[in-house]
Amino acid sequence: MNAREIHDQIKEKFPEAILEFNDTVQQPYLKIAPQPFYNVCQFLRDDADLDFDYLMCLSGVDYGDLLGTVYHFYSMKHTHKIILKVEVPRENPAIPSICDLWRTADWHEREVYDLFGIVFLNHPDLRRLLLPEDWEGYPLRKDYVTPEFFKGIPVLHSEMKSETNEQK
Amino acid sequence: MTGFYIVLLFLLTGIFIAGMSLAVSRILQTRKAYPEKYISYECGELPAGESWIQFNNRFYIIALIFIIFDVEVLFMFPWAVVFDEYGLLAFVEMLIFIVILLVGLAYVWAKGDLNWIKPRPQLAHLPKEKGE
Amino acid sequence: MNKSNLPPSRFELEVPNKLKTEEMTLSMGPQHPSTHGVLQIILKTDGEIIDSADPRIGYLHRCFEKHAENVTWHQVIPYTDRLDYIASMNNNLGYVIGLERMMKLEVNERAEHLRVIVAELNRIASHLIALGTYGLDIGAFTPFLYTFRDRERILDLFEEICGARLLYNYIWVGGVAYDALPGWRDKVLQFCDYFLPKIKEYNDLLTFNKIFIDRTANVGVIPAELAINYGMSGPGLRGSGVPYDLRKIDPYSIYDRFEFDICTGRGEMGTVGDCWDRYWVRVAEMYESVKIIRQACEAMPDGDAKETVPRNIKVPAGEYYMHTESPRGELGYYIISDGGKTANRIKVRSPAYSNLSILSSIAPGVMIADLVAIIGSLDIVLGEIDR
Amino acid sequence: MEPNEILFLFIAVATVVSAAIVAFSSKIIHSAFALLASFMGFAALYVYLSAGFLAVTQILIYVGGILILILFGVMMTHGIYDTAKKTAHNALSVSLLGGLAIAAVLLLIITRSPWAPILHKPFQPTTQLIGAAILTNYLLPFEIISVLLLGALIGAVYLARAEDKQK
Amino acid sequence: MKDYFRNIYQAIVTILIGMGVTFRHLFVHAVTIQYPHVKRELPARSRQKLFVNIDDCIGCFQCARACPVDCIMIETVKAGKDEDLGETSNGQKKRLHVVKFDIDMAKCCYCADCVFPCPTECIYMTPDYEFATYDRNSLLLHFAKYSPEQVKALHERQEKEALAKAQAAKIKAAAGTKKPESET
Amino acid sequence: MEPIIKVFFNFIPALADLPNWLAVTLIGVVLAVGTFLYIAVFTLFGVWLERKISAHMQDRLGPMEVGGWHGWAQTIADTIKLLIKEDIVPEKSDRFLYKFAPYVVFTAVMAAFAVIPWSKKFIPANLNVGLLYIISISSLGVIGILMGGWASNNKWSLYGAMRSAAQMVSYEIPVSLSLISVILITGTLDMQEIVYRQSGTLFSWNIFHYFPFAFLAFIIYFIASLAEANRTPFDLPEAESELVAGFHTEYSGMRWAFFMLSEYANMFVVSAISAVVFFGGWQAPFGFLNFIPGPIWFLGKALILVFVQMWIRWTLPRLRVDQLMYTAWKVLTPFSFALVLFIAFWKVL
Amino acid sequence: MIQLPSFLIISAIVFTLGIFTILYKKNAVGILMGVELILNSVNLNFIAFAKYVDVGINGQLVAIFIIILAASEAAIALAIILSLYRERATIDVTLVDEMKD
Amino acid sequence: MAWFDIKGEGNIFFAKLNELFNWSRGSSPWTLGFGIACCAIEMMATGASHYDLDRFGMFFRPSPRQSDVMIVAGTVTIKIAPMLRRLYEQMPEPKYVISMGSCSNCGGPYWQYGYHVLKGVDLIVPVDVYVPGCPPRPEALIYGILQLKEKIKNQSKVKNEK
Ligand code: SF4
Ligand code: SF4
Ligand code: SF4
Repeated sequence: MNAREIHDQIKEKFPEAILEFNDTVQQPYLKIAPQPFYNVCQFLRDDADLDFDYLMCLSGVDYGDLLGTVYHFYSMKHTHKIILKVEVPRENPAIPSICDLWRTADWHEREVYDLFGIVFLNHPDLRRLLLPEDWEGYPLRKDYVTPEFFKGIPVLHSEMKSETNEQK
Repeated sequence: MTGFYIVLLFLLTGIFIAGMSLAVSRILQTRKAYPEKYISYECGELPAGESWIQFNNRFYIIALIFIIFDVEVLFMFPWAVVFDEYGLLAFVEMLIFIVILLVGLAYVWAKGDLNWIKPRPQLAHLPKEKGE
Repeated sequence: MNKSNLPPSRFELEVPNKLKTEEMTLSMGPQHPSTHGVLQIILKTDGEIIDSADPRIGYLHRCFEKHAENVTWHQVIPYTDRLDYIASMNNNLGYVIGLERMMKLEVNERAEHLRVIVAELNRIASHLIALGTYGLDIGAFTPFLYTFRDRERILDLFEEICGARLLYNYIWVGGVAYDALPGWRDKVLQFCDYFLPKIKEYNDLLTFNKIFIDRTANVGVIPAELAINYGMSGPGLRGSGVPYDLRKIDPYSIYDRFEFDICTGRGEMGTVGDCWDRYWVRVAEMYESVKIIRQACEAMPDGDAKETVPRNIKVPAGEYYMHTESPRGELGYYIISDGGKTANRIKVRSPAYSNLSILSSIAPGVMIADLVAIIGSLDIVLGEIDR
Repeated sequence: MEPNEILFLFIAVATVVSAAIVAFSSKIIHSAFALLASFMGFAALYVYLSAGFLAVTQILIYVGGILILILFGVMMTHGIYDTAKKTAHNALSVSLLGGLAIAAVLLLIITRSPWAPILHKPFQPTTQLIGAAILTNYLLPFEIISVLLLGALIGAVYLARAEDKQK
Repeated sequence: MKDYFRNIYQAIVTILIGMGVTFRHLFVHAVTIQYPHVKRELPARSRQKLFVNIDDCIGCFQCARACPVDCIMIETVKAGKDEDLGETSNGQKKRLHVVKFDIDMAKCCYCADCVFPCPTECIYMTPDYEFATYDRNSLLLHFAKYSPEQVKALHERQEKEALAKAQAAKIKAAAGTKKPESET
Repeated sequence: MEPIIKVFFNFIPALADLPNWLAVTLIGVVLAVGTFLYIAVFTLFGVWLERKISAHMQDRLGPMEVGGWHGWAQTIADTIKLLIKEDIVPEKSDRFLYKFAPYVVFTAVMAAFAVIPWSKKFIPANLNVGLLYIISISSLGVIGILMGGWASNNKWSLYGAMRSAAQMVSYEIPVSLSLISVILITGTLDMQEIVYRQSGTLFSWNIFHYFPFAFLAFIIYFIASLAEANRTPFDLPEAESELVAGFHTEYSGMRWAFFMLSEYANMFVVSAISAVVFFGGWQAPFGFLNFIPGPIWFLGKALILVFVQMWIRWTLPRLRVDQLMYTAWKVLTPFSFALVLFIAFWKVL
Repeated sequence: MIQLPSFLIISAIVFTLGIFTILYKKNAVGILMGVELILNSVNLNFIAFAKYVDVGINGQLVAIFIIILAASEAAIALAIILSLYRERATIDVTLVDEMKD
Repeated sequence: MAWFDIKGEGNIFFAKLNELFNWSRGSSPWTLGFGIACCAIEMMATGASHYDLDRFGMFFRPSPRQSDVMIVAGTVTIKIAPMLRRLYEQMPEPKYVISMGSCSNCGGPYWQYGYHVLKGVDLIVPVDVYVPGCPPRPEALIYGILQLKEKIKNQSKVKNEK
């Protein structure tokens, strides 16, 4: 099944959900509204024709004024792929978690939460994953400023030796 | 008797030598004390909780079984020493003795006490079933 | 979506046969001989048996994705090296092919062949480390040194072709950094001849050793369903019997020209998807890699392999998800370009990341020694997990 | 005093003192390790009594078996952490009184009794004698012991494992 | 029961096979390279310490720009109009004083990205790896051949020239410019 | 009167003039110190040898630099270093037991050396229950390990200690039983006596004389003794990849060195027992080789067995706890029982 | 010469200490230790009599049987303690009375 | 401070003793097996057959209590820094640190944008030898170790004082 057919299938089931469909690019994608997203995903997984059982990748993206997540699905049986995108505003970003559908999403969502600050609703265990639990800020957002110290450990510190040498 | 005395001397000398070398080491070693050094090692992490907690009783059952067999083995030593003099009698007696205890071994074997019980892992956070 | 549908959190695992002993909370790692780097696993144990395992990662979070947004397209390549540092060639390859596809670039034949050869050599090198350290985890020290000994030969080949031993920065957009020197191909073939008997030696020493089989067979069984749902890939997934190998399924570079098999676990020593199967898939893949290398060496044309594009490339705006088969599985680069000199975002879907996440699900109920075996069989590289 | 006697005194004192530590130590784990010293002391005393085989048996069974069992028992049953701290004790005075009373009685008996005929048997290997004895005179007890051990084994294991059945 | 004995048999056999392998290796020649005594010759492409043939450097900043970790620090001063700095070995004219050419080998990731773009091929990696130190600052390699005084002098001159230029521009501007863009 | 004392009296007649107890004490102490020196030298040599052997099995060279020829001084340097290394007593440990554990472990093996017959005359303490004595004294080591592991108050140590104790007690049964099957043949517990019973040629050694049985007994004993000495594949108590360093995780400096010393001494002890019980002790394989003194034969036999232990260590992976127990209780114990009964039956016939 | 009474005295002292331990300790394992002390002291008596009184090897044999009984007793007792503990999470004997149910 | 430290000044015996001790320290530098990142692979390769650290009497101890040298091999991140520090502190005296590779020298390739990378391990533990390279090839590491030996040899006191 190609992307358009998949799109049609979803469209049929969830007429409201699709915000945008683009198959002119190299890898066609669907943009889904956040609210019906979980159900769309469930449909994607459980429908026998779609049968997307493999979540290849889940990435958070900072689009500038929006934050978003991108999902790459794959079906082992039908060997077709689809890309879903969800976009949410910068303030209080929240997207339904799909980690009970695909466990892959568990850690990936935690990572996105960690680095972008997008909250995944109903995620069972949404903690920071990569950074220390008490880290402040979301580093992969474009407007992130690296703190100077973290619990007394210098983060920015980098003894610019060329400068010190210059002074000599 | 003298033999045992020498054994005792070995024990005492062993303690003495160990003590001496530790004392010498104590004099020679560099010491620098700061509190972090005396934290228990736990792979770099701060130790969470005590390790003096009660332990799974698997090991304990093994020890229980062991002590019974240890006793049995103890009997077999003098028996083996005098075996030649008593021949068949000794053999039959020990056969009965061993067989009775082997029943014990068979029992614990059959009952699975020698196994390390491995509860089947419950995959508690499996994905949702289809159509759920 | 109601709450009851949710799986229990990983801290509420219900383990049957509750022995009334206190649980011991134990931190395995980050400095622990068998966590393959700086993985930390918080274990709750009951005697020797594990009640729950919670992997804590991030101790090697080196902010790759931040760097990728800040340095030029080409300068990202050295950083991709450092993701999965024991299979750098494969990392380069995935990223570079991604860029090439976005730019619709053609690469000349010789470079393609060279890429395949080095990538497969690197796969062997990586599997050798996996094998060796796995032996180490199980308690056998010698196989580790044997595999490192043979890996050193591959490194020599690499050093000759690109001057580095571990982080190569070799595969460049549009080609490769250096062309192979005259005699290099013969050396590769020589290595293949040398290497095959060595695999037998590992098998004698480790693979078919009864103790090793006892330690690994039927341990850490991952059913195929679960593996797919957890997004496992590579030998981890193939060990569970799923023939998912991107070199065949979604061929990139010139892999479609070569003949090789997808190795899957068949449960020869125990259950399909146990540690031994995952281990065995790696051994079998080394044979396949040798096959590929031989074919590629035969087919490699003469000519120039150097890159054909300027180094300060611009990538047309757009996005692409490029996935390749690294030794650990599906290595995906999700590249977003806005047409500038630097990437807008590069997300790495690292195979070991997904592979490791299954740990907390299969660990409960196994023994500490088994946990070590399971971690070893997943063959994780923290550089890639933490990025 | 003869050196032999000095040594004897030394051993006797060590035994008694370690037994006292067993009794008075507030940490159960220290009691357990004091028990080790006490057992060893007894083994040494057995040697004085020409019972080489018994001395070794003492170490094998008491130290190698019972003591390990006791240590395991301590480690299994209690949060050892609690035991490392003070364990609860019954009233010292009452216990002491009881102990002293018994001591008095015993000492009275020992000192008053006429231990007249003293034999001087030389030190001799006893293993053969013991082996012979269990195959002849003590045949029945010997076989009974095996049944007893069987019972103990099954009983102990059953008790220790009972939990698995409950759940 | 059959399994039980087969397992024991297999265990014994495989253990013996394994022991055979290790025993054979007892007599295999060791592969160890006894490093401080035997130094293996590294392949020509080996990427270790960087070296800059400063005489050939034209100060074009290509290498610094290519470096992903920004560990090359170059400072140049324009040569005076009448100054002749000579030529590089491949015949390029040098127009800049390279007053500072520092490479921080402590930061360098040995990727050799800087080597390729150099127009005069004066920066390259050598197979020299023996430069572990007690002091990190000695990992900062200085290649420029100018003494501080010279640098100072050059800077002063440059400043002066810049000043002169600015003044000239001012005069020009005062004179009523027609093409202000060309100035910037 | 112990034979060794007579030897001393012969050598130094002045000793005989001393009061007997003093002479015996002096001799005993000298012997003990000598034994300690031997243990130390053996450990130094053994560690070095192990490193060399393992290295060569792994296509490398092992210690090469320290001291010149093949790094012979390597272990000496290690020892000196350990001597001047700080030893740390973790704050949460049970200080007394923590400090005392190495003594117990060390003296246990030290005491085991007392009954090893080096030659016809040279056996420090000729106990008539020698074999049983060695078996029983080794259980003291278990206590020491349990003590050290527990007192460290470290989780890995506790695991190591627990495993160690369970392992050593389990394997004590097969060890004893396989030795009993030999006692059945020789009819004595006296170490020296056992050696005497095997005099003659190679073929009167127990292992060859009673070929299939004694050989089986030897195999069982050897496997079990590997476990008793905590060697691979039974090195679970200190399994690096699982338990960091096992029961001695927290020990450092000299205290740790004593654990190591005991471990190597233990290796020697178990090998020495095999040499005595199965390989004719200090006897030469053939009469005409008698000119080579007994201790050399004895040492040679023991060292070959030590070598086999090392060889196994560098070949095999490690067992898991339950497999360890399986091997002990379900393989070795039934087999050794069967063996004992079989030998007894065969002797009755 | 070391005579019989010296052993008897040692034995008596240890016996007393054993009794005292039983009375004093609340911890069931501690009580077990007291029992072991008592058994040991009794053993010492038997062996002493075996040497100094003409009872042949019998004294030692009785001692062996006692040791064996002690081993079985320890095994059983500790198993009981363990199951007791499992039921009530305590091995304080003073609290054990409450568990008649 | 022990008695001979004071008495030992200028005494030939103590000088010799000092030499002996330093020799022993330098000859058996046991390493804490603590690999962090890519450099750890090269560290392992150094320990493996081709380069064989065992030749210098060096082998990897899993527990810090028994090790003398800590080779910081890899990128030290903020998250692991406290643990690294703790491990260092848990090592008994005398102890040495080798910083292996660019990352532990000063953050290496991550010094600029690495918001989670410690810029040089010398910020948290005192480093004795810096081995440059990314990763340093095994010979370079061995060279670094030889440098460390040299340094240990020239320690002044009987007691370790850097
Ligand atoms: S080798 Fe790479 S990191 Fe080093 S200076 Fe050159 S470009 Fe920069
Ligand atoms: S690229 Fe070459 S010429 Fe240009 S500044 Fe760098 S070293 Fe000098
Ligand atoms: S210095 Fe280089 S090789 Fe070493 S850890 Fe850092 S990036 Fe990896």
